[in-house]
Amino acid sequence: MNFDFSDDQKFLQQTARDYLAEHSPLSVCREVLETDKPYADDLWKGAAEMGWQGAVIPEEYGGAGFGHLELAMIAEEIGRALAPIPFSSSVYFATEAILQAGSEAQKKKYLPALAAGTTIGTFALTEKTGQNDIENVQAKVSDGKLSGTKFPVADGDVANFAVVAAQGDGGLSLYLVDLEGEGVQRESVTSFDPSRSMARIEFDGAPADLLGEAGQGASLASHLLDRAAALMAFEQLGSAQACFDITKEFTTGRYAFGRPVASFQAIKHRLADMWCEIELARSNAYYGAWALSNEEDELNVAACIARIQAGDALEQVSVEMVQMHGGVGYTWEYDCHLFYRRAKLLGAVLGSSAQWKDKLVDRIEAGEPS
Amino acid sequence: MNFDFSDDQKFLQQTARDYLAEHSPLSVCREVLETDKPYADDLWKGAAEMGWQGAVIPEEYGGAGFGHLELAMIAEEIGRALAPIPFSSSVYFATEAILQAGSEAQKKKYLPALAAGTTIGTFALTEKTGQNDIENVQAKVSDGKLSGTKFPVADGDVANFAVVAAQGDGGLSLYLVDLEGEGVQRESVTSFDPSRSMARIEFDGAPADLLGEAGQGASLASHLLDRAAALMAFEQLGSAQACFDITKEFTTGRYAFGRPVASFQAIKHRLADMWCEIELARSNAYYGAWALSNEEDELNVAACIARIQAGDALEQVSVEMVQMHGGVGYTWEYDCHLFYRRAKLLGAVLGSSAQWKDKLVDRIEAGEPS
Amino acid sequence: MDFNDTPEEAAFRAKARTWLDANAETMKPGDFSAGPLDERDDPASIQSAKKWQQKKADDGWACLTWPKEYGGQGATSIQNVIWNQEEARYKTPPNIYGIGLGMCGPTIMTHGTDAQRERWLPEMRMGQKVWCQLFSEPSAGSDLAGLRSTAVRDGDDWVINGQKIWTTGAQFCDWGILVVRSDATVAKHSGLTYFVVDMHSPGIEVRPITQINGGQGFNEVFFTDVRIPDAQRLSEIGNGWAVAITTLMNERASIGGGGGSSVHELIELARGIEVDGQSALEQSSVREKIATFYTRTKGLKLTGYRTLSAISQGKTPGPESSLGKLVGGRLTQEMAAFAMDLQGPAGALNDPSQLPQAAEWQDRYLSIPGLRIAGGTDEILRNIISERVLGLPPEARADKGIAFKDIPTGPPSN
Amino acid sequence: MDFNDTPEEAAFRAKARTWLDANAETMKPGDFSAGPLDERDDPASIQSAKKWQQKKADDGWACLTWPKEYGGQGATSIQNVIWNQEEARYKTPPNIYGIGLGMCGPTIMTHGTDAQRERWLPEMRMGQKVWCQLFSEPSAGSDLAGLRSTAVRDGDDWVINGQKIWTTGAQFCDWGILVVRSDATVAKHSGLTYFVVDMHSPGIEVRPITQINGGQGFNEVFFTDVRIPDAQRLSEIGNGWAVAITTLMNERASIGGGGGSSVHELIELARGIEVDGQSALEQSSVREKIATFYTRTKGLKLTGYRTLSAISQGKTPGPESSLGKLVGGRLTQEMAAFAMDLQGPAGALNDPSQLPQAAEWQDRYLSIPGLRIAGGTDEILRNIISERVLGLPPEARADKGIAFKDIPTGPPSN
Repeated sequence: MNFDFSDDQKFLQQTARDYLAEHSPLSVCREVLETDKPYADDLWKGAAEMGWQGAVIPEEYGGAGFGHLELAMIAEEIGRALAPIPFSSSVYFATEAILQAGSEAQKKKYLPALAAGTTIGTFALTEKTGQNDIENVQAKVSDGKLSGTKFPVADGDVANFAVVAAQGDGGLSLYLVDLEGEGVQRESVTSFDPSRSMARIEFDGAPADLLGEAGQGASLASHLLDRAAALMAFEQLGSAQACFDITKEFTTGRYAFGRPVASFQAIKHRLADMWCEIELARSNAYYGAWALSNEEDELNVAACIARIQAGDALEQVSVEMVQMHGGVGYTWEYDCHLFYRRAKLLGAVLGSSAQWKDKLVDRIEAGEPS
Repeated sequence: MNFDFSDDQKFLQQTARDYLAEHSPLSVCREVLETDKPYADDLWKGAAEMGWQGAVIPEEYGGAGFGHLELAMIAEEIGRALAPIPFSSSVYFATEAILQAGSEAQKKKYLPALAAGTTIGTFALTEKTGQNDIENVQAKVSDGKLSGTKFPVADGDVANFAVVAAQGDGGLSLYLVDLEGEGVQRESVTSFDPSRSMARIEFDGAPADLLGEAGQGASLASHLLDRAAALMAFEQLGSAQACFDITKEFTTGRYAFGRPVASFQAIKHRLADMWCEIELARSNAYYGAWALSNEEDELNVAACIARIQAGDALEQVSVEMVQMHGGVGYTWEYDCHLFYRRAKLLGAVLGSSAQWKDKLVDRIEAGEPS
Repeated sequence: MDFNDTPEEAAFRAKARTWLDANAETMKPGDFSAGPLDERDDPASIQSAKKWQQKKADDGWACLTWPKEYGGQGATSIQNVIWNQEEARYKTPPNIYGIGLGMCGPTIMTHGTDAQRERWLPEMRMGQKVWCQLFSEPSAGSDLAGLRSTAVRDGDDWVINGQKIWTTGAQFCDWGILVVRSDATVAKHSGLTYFVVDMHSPGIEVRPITQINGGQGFNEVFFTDVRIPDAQRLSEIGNGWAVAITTLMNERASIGGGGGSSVHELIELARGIEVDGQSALEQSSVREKIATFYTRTKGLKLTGYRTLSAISQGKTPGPESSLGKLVGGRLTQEMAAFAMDLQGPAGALNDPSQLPQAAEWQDRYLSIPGLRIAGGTDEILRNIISERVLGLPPEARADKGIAFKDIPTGPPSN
Repeated sequence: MDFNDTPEEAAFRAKARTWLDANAETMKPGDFSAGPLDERDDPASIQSAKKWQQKKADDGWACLTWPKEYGGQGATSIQNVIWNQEEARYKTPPNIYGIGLGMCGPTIMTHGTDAQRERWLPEMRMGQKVWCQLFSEPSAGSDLAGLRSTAVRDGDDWVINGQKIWTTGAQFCDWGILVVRSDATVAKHSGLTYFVVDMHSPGIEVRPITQINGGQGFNEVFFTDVRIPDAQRLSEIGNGWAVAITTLMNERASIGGGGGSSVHELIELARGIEVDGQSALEQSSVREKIATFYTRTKGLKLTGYRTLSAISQGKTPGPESSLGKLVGGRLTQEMAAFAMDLQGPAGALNDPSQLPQAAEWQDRYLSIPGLRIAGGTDEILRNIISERVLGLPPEARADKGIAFKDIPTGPPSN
């Protein structure tokens, strides 16, 4: 039994944490949130130099050739730092999509630039307000031209290309679409967490390059969502841990009625409960990472429980963070709202917790592995 | 604005409380729970002498001719005392059914005996494990003879007659059936709260007397459930208040670490939350009683919110009661489990909170009054 | 049990409505009143608020509950509630007088000298001067009596230094009520003194606080050698806490609740969202939550009716009114979170042009934490309920019976 | 990351399994082990438990983690876990030795004299004598050190009076470890002394406690002038608390979790219940709750794997193991409540002949409160986590630095 990350993986994590502590203090997140900058481009370049975007890209395509356990460690740190970069869209989605389903030519075309951070990718599935609905995608591709609307698309305003789910000749398929080319109109929409950008994209005859087999879009998209969910769970876990650590420090240092706020059971017992939720999230996230690396069969369940617990825990601790900071927690000046916003954003972009719960029961019914 | 009971009604309540404090201390509930006695017959007779069973029965049929606000006050006290008598079955269901839908002959036949407590009635709707399902009742009446199974039937082993929902010539209808007559086989089944008895009843050609119009069984049964729910909410409220009062007293008097257990925020803040839940339950129950007495139009929503909040509050405080008593709360000797059991029983007999919630949304959608 | 007005109440309501019809415009769908945490300090709003108050005062509708000797009507609490209900049905300027009329005025009546009453109450009633409250400090939030701003006697004046926070309306107010520490060598509650301060005094600096929803309803107020004549002292020296308690007891109990309409908005939202080919409103998980929200919202509203009934019977609502804020705050936050979840990935937006119901649930999710904190955190409300309503024993105190200066204010430095 | 045994662990597991195959019968579906709060004092069970322990001891499988000098194997913690996992797969008598081998034995090793070790450890290991723990008292539950039973010196003996409670197995035990107050004039933790008591001594009366689920796993034990020779004292006089801490630190961390199968039972239950013409399992509200239960159950199990991994790496699991009991207790209670709700009106029954799954959810709903209380209430576990895992500051103490006899034990009498 060794249900833990290796020392090498932990070392990589520590390196990432140190790097982000220096290059992505919360002031970096705040700057993107408060200005028109869609993301922190210096940090994005720095991350690429650290090899993070290319963590799981094989060396032959310019990547670091690590496994997903290593990527999970990086994701946790990105979450802890609330790094304001399009990492999840480009790495968990676009890169994974090409690694999973890309042709050799597509890999050669995209992966080196993704690894270098010179290209940003994203995933465009949702079309309207409501849950992700793979079956009812309306966007269409005919004669290699894509038409339709995708909304919202995370980082859709800054991505160079998107993996788009659309109805093609063989049914629902995935396509690679250049977002800077013809037939693409995109607009930024206001994000609930303006440190991460969101867009509406209208396609009208945009050239679309089939990714994977025609007609396999539904299963590919579902599998991609699972993979991204397992990785996103680490971002959520990292953010939750940061919420917790900051809140613990604040309530320990702040005195009221002559003693630390954290000495009151009203606070300390809830901190204990928050810790439990985060530990469960950690356990489930580890399982997701393990499944991602070792056992595809278990990923469909593992991704769900990783996503559900990490998302629910992060939402809970972000709410508690604001509350336990009292008055200052409600000020723009303090950092609590950065977490409060990010929690909701990360909880929404892959579909709500409720949708993942429904999916989980489907999968348990279909036969839970061992 | 006078959303409160009148002084006369409160006086009646105090009288009931005093009577029950003397004649139904928790030892009476415990005795029924621990022995084969299906209910406390002395208490039942005493209640009849107090006029409780006949509270809303017009004087011409031997009742007290009070309104439902008065009955609600009695119900709250019955809940507070965990009185082990078939009051809800006989009064909220059987008596209400005959008052609502009975012919003059039926009223003359049943009401005086119900008021005197010499006859016990009940309501037999459910047929199997699962939610109450009025539409799918399988029991049948043909040529005035009832066949089918009702399970579980609250107080079905001690009742003299039942109001039974069954498919008749004109569709689902309600019938009055003598449980001591031919064609009736009944067996006691073990109750989760053995201070209240439950039965399985098999009907095989039992004579059935139509109650109300043929084919109106579904709407009658639904309406009866609403009326009973509004009254039952007061029983639940009374039980919840008793849980709370006993727990407050215990935690205030018990010392640990040199101070009262109730001075620890881990306890006192939860007592504050429990109090809030009970106050909300009280408000909603009052609304239910008001609708029952004044505004039938609002009863369909009022019954739901009364039932939901009272049931949820009672379950919560009964769980907290056991927990906050610590070790002794888990002993047979202490009274906590009487409440812990009763909470689940009262929460189940009219169908679960979840079912009432579903019903509530139906009704809000159908157009909430003012 | 009767939800209607008594005949007396109905007559009063009719009278109020007649006056309002003649003097104000009724609200139409889409109109809305300024929320309690909104920005509302543009000079035009302030001017129109002052005009409206003057008009009410002229005809005897201002300060209904004030005694007649101070220019009020000696009205009952229920009449005041009825007036507020009726006034809310009309388009009126933001109410910038709540703190003055509801908290400062009664405190001056109780603790002020005749000269002080004459000086401040008439112009307060007429709306000529606006008042604010300066109690909270950065290091004294829930622990209000832990405040550290100081008052030092200098001749006929007192010299004030320190910082106050969470002051509503400080930027447009004329007068403030102020509690500061005049003696740190005695116990915490014993060294406080209570003043009325001219907000235009030299040495006062007001800085707005931006909230996480971007609003600026509150301010920080900095005091640097601000001089207050001793004639503006409202308490005995060192007896300020008792006077502050009078002020806080007059903080208006939040009554009624409203909010019921939000559940209907949630139902509309769910109805419009499609899940697996049907409306989200058909999903039992959605229905169960909506039913729970509805049940609790209605419970709050009905609890408000019970409070009103008590007021109608001449009782004064006490600390049990904390229930509304404690339960309502969490409830609204949960409803907003749920609404955002219903929206799926689009819930991650905050763009009124892109979202159903103009992103109002996102706005609520950002504004509600303030309501769970301002005017008593959830935790303080639970203390109030458990100790003052339920009579449970108090928390063990670490700051009792020692000089204020010796009370720990941070981790030991070793 | 690897869920499998290391080669060493696998070898040990194979060895254990070989021995178990030769000496016990494997569990078949439908078989079950006795739960921790079950009744298990029928003489036949006790006899078969003693035989099984003797057999294990003969072949070196008893007391795996005990040092070799005391007849143990000096096995690692992970080996012990593996043994427990394997043994659980076989039909074995109830384990009546947990307290003796896990708590009493190690305490005697650490604090006993050589004579005491020789006297008690061998027969404990061989299973000839069964041990119980006598710490809790009616007035000292969560506040264990508040115990009031007394020990008074009389010649070479000590005379014990008082009452203990929650003693598992007292009715069939031969020896007990006992902490009592030998001096009430010093501070609470300073006046305790620790003894080993012969449970067959005159003056000891054991009365079973009936639990709310009808079970009788615990006892009250009354001491009336019970004499204990001073040679059976295990601590310095007045130093019993330190020794008690050793005992409690050895209380086995609950590891692994299991429970996962319960969610599958819940799924089966929901599948078989019809709502509006379809299976309840199709309802999104039911699915959402089942998914939440599954997620948390699995989280507990995986957290147990993380603990196992730490043990496998040679680390000792600490207070963070409290998580399993804290989260698991509530979770099971919520699952049972939900299952009963699913059953509708029939949920109000507790009749195995009438209900799906033989009313087992009803049984659980009645038994689970014990798990949320015994061995540390939820509230104590939150204290442990917040103070010992998270390092948060301790609660203000009202019983510090005063003589035990002066600590308030009830409301002031005035």
